[in-house]
Amino acid sequence: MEEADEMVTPGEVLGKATDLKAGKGAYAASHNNTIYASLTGFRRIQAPPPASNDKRPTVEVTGHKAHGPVPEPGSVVIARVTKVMARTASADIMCVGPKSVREKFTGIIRQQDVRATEIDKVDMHLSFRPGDIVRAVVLSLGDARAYYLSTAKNELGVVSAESSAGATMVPISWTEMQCPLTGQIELRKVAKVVN
Amino acid sequence: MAAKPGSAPVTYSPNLGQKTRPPIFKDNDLDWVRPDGRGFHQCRPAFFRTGAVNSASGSAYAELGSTKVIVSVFGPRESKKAMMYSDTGRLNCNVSYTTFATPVRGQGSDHKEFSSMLLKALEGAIMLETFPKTTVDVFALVLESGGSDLPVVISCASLALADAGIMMYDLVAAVSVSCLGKNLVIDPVLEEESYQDGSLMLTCMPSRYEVTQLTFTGEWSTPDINEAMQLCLDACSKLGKVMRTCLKEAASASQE
Amino acid sequence: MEVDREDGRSQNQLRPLACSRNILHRAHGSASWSQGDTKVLAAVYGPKAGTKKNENPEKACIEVIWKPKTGQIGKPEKEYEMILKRTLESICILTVNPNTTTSIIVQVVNDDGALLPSAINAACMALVDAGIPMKHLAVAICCCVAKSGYVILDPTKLEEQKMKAFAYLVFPNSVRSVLPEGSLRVEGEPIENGIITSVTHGIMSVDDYFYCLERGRAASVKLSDFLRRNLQQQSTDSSKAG
Amino acid sequence: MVGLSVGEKHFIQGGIAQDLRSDGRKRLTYRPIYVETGVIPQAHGSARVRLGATDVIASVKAELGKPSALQPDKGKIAIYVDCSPTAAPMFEGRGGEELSTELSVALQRCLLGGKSGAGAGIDPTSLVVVEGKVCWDLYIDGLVISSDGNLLDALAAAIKAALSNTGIPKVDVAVETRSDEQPEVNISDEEFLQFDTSGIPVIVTLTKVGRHYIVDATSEEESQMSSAVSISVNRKGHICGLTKRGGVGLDPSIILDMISVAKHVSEQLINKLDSEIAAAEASEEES
Amino acid sequence: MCFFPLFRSKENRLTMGLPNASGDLSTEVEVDAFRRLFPLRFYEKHLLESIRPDARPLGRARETTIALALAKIGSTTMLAAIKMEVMTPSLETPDEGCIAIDFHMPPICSPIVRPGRPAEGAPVVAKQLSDTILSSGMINLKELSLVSGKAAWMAYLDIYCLDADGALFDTALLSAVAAFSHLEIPVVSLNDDGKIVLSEEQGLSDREPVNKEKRKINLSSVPFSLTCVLHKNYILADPTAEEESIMDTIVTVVLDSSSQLVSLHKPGGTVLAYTSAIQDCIALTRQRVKELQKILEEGISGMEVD
Repeated sequence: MEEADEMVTPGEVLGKATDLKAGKGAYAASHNNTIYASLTGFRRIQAPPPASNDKRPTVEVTGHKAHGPVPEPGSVVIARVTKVMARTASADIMCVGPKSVREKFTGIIRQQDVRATEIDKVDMHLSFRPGDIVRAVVLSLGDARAYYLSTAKNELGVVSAESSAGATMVPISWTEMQCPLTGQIELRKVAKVVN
Repeated sequence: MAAKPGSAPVTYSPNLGQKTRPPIFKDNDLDWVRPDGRGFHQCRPAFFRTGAVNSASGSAYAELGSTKVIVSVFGPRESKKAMMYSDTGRLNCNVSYTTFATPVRGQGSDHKEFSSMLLKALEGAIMLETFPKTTVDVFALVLESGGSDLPVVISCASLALADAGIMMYDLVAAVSVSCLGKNLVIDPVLEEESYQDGSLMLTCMPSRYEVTQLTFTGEWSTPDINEAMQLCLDACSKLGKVMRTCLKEAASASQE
Repeated sequence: MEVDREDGRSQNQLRPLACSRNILHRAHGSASWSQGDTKVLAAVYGPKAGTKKNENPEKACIEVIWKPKTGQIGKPEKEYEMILKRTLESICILTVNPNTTTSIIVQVVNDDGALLPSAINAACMALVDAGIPMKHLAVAICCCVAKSGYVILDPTKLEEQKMKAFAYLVFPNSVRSVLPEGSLRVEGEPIENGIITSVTHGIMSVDDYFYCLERGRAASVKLSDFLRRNLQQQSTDSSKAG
Repeated sequence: MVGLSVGEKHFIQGGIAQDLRSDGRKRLTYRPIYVETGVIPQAHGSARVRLGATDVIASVKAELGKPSALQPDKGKIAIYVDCSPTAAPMFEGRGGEELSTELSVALQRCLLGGKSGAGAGIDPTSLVVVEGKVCWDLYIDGLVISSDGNLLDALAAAIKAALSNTGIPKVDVAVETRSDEQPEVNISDEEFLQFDTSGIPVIVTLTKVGRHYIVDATSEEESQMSSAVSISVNRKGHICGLTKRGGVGLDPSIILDMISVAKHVSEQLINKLDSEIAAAEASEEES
Repeated sequence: MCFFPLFRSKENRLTMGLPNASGDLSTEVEVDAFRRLFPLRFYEKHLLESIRPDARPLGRARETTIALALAKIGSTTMLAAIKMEVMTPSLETPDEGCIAIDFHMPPICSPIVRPGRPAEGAPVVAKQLSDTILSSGMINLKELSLVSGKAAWMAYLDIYCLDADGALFDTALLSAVAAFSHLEIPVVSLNDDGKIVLSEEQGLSDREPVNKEKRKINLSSVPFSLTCVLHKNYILADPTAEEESIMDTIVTVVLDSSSQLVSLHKPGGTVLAYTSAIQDCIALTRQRVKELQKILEEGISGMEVD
């Protein structure tokens, strides 16, 4: 059940916390238990899931212009490798989920996060090269500089790489990619395509 | 070619007449009219528009009388390398003037404290915890300084933040009052500010009816304070309405 | 039509050229270049590891520092730095040393006209001396257009000021190819006709500009020959390898 | 920042709620205040003020200058605060700079009055020697030696003390030369003029912790604040300036209440401070 | 297990994402990602269809508007202002005024500019602007003279970039030209102590104004410019910031109203410009000059109406 959408802006009262739950784009103020909007958009009422014992419907603000995506722990990102060092590879996060970011965020793949098995035997230089496009998952917000990324899953790793000859290489195993021009084989932590 | 590199001749502006304070303030204030003919408790008509700058995540343009400002919001984006890790988001503000904003060329530089005052007025209204570790930058440029610059910048900035889709507890509206002799005049113009005896700036979240920032200068009696604050609060709630309609128009326009 | 120039040169005649390389010992590569009384030193440091921010780490980064004869640098020098940077970037092979920075310091010793072209020639020779991988050399020349429309090459400072307009032009050096004649042509023009950099100042007709191009290209062949000879003769007697 | 355990936090908040603070004070009582004047001989006036472990110095220097074209009948007064990195770890680097500017701006706002000079602690017109030509420029410097909260109140007190300690040399002007020339002045080294400091306000900072507010908060207590309001009040009980700190919004009625509380508190503070200053001056005479 | 390079499939789907094709959102998102990751491939796909991502043909400039001294090309926006101050002319040129031109990129205009240090590009654009404006002879500095040897106008032209999306020089030059064509010089007169004062303000009606007839600057041979990027054999007129960043060969041609060449600026770049390319750029600029002249005239007349 949905009621007529009205446009609201941040700070506008959406209802009382006693008879509504605050969904996304809304918040409940404890001091006067009132629910306010925190974004510009349409006020929508969602009926509570029949299972839940809390019978309050949820009010949320939808259809607003959201700010650019920001990486969060657990989100799958697509990043371009910029530097490869002995123990880490740094990469610029270009997409969070299917959305491209407005400005890049810096991420780091540490040696122990490259693959699930034999993590002590990982050679960074045989896993990534600068310019590679990798699919990775955000482990944590990381440190002051970078987000910590992991490629330790089959479907994670290099999804696109150029050979030294400058051609887009074809993956031939989960550790190898081949240059269509020269036939030369280069080593990578290759991602299995999910489909 | 005619260019004279290096040589910077001393120049002066021919129209800089001695600004002297009109005598009328001494006693019979009441027959005095404001430079722009407004009533003492009447604000200048406010014009707002969001989405002024495409390169920014959000932006707004504000025009009150001859006071014209643009505010751009960038982010949430990667914090500068220098900064240490933090679980909550950061707000970073900067206010600057164009060289032609002020009557005397390049005078706008003497507003260094504005950046920190903008920050203080806004930070209480933004849900910093919604963008951990990243920074939201709020940059303001005063195109023309026509008085009440800081309040206009603050209101405009909160619109720009809303336009950027940054989560906020409420908008922030700001108004200032000048004390001239026995009179309280709201939303003063540059000329009035130049000879004011005192000033009061109030920034608040109109819907939550909370003050985020309040500053006085000059000498104030309690009744004056009560009156001035009430004036500002009323003006802010009016201003808030104008800001909300601006946001709604923009949003419904983007729906098409 | 004949024009007499202060120094008695013909209008297409360049001033005496001089270039010596490997003149500084602490730099990885260096060269001094002079055309008449205009003299420029160039020193190359690098490739050093890492690139500055806002630079693509997948490529080698080139930075140019311009040191004027006197005083500190202003807007004109900043423009020179930008033009040099972009010109040198376009002749170097940047994919060979990714994520490195090569700095070129250009020191003006004396400016008697055609300063930027001299600086470009000097920098180019210094890069060769440092053994930085390059697609080809760049040769830079200055053409001046007089009120009456004739064009003179490689002007002195005095001539530059008297002329109504001038153009700084940079071309690839003419190549002696092992491949059969014409195989290196792009849309009917030999590679060395392509403009790497063009900077003009003052008003001229479009035809004047193309006339400058023609003259400039002719002169660039002479310059290329000079460079080639200079390189051959020094690479034989220079102790420095690469 | 002060690192506090949850227990400590509760202890502080609880104490404040019960009007019995960790150091035994009530919500609206100041720590004992010690004033020492003439601590910097080179300055025209100086004073040191201690509030518990908070320790600040203010100094006044006067130089002859030229009034600004826009305000020919006024001298110029500059207030600058420096937070010495030795005072607290967070003063190192930019943190210190930001706090310094924040304090400087707050003090200027509270002590220098409006653009016209109305409500100023020191009447800027009293600094003029020859209108439009010669005036005294006052440079007031505050230095934070050690910080245990409530810096603003302490600095304001120190500045008030320093100014009442200040003697400005008498200046006599040679007969007017030409309208466009700077007149000759000669600065006497015997006769000094004193300021009338009775009009200089004190600053009372009310720090809101939980639902209550307290005066003269220690840095531990400040670490628990939701917001703070600094109000400068003069003898007449007029408000000469106000600054809010801390992001959280406040209900207007609370602010008005804070103002009236500040007025009430300021009376004792002014009296206490004046007597302390008098005592300090006296002891300086003897030594 | 099977392997496929992730973006093969997407490249094929990309064509559906093209502006001319039916915009199906589900693919749009992926196109957006593809564009971010492989900008060059993305563009070359469009160039093959000789259309640009914003649906422009290669040779077409973006929508251009002028209001007073505010110039907009696409979303690139420039505001120019002239402040007239009085100076004592130099001894070499006793009856010439002076023009000081500066170009600013405040932090509001682009995510890459941060407060504090100025944007690296700005001083270079400033230099190009003052070279172009001063060498174009658009303004006769003698017109800025007030009292020979005693007083002349110093015109401070400050151009602010409010929104940066490519073709900065073109937009800045346009706003500068607009600013000069709107410039109104106040009537001033010389007072007793040799200072220039506004006639009306000082009530010096008795005093003879020194610049009665010089209320406006008349502009001769106005310069207009067009920036193009070269990529392979393609020429893209009026590039956006994205286009400038991924195709690094930039050519800026400035022609004046009598189609004389004021400047031809090509600072390096991977593509060599052959005679034909230069000719094409100049031809495109010729067309552009006509457009801009029209827009400018409309802008001015539009102002004079109200």
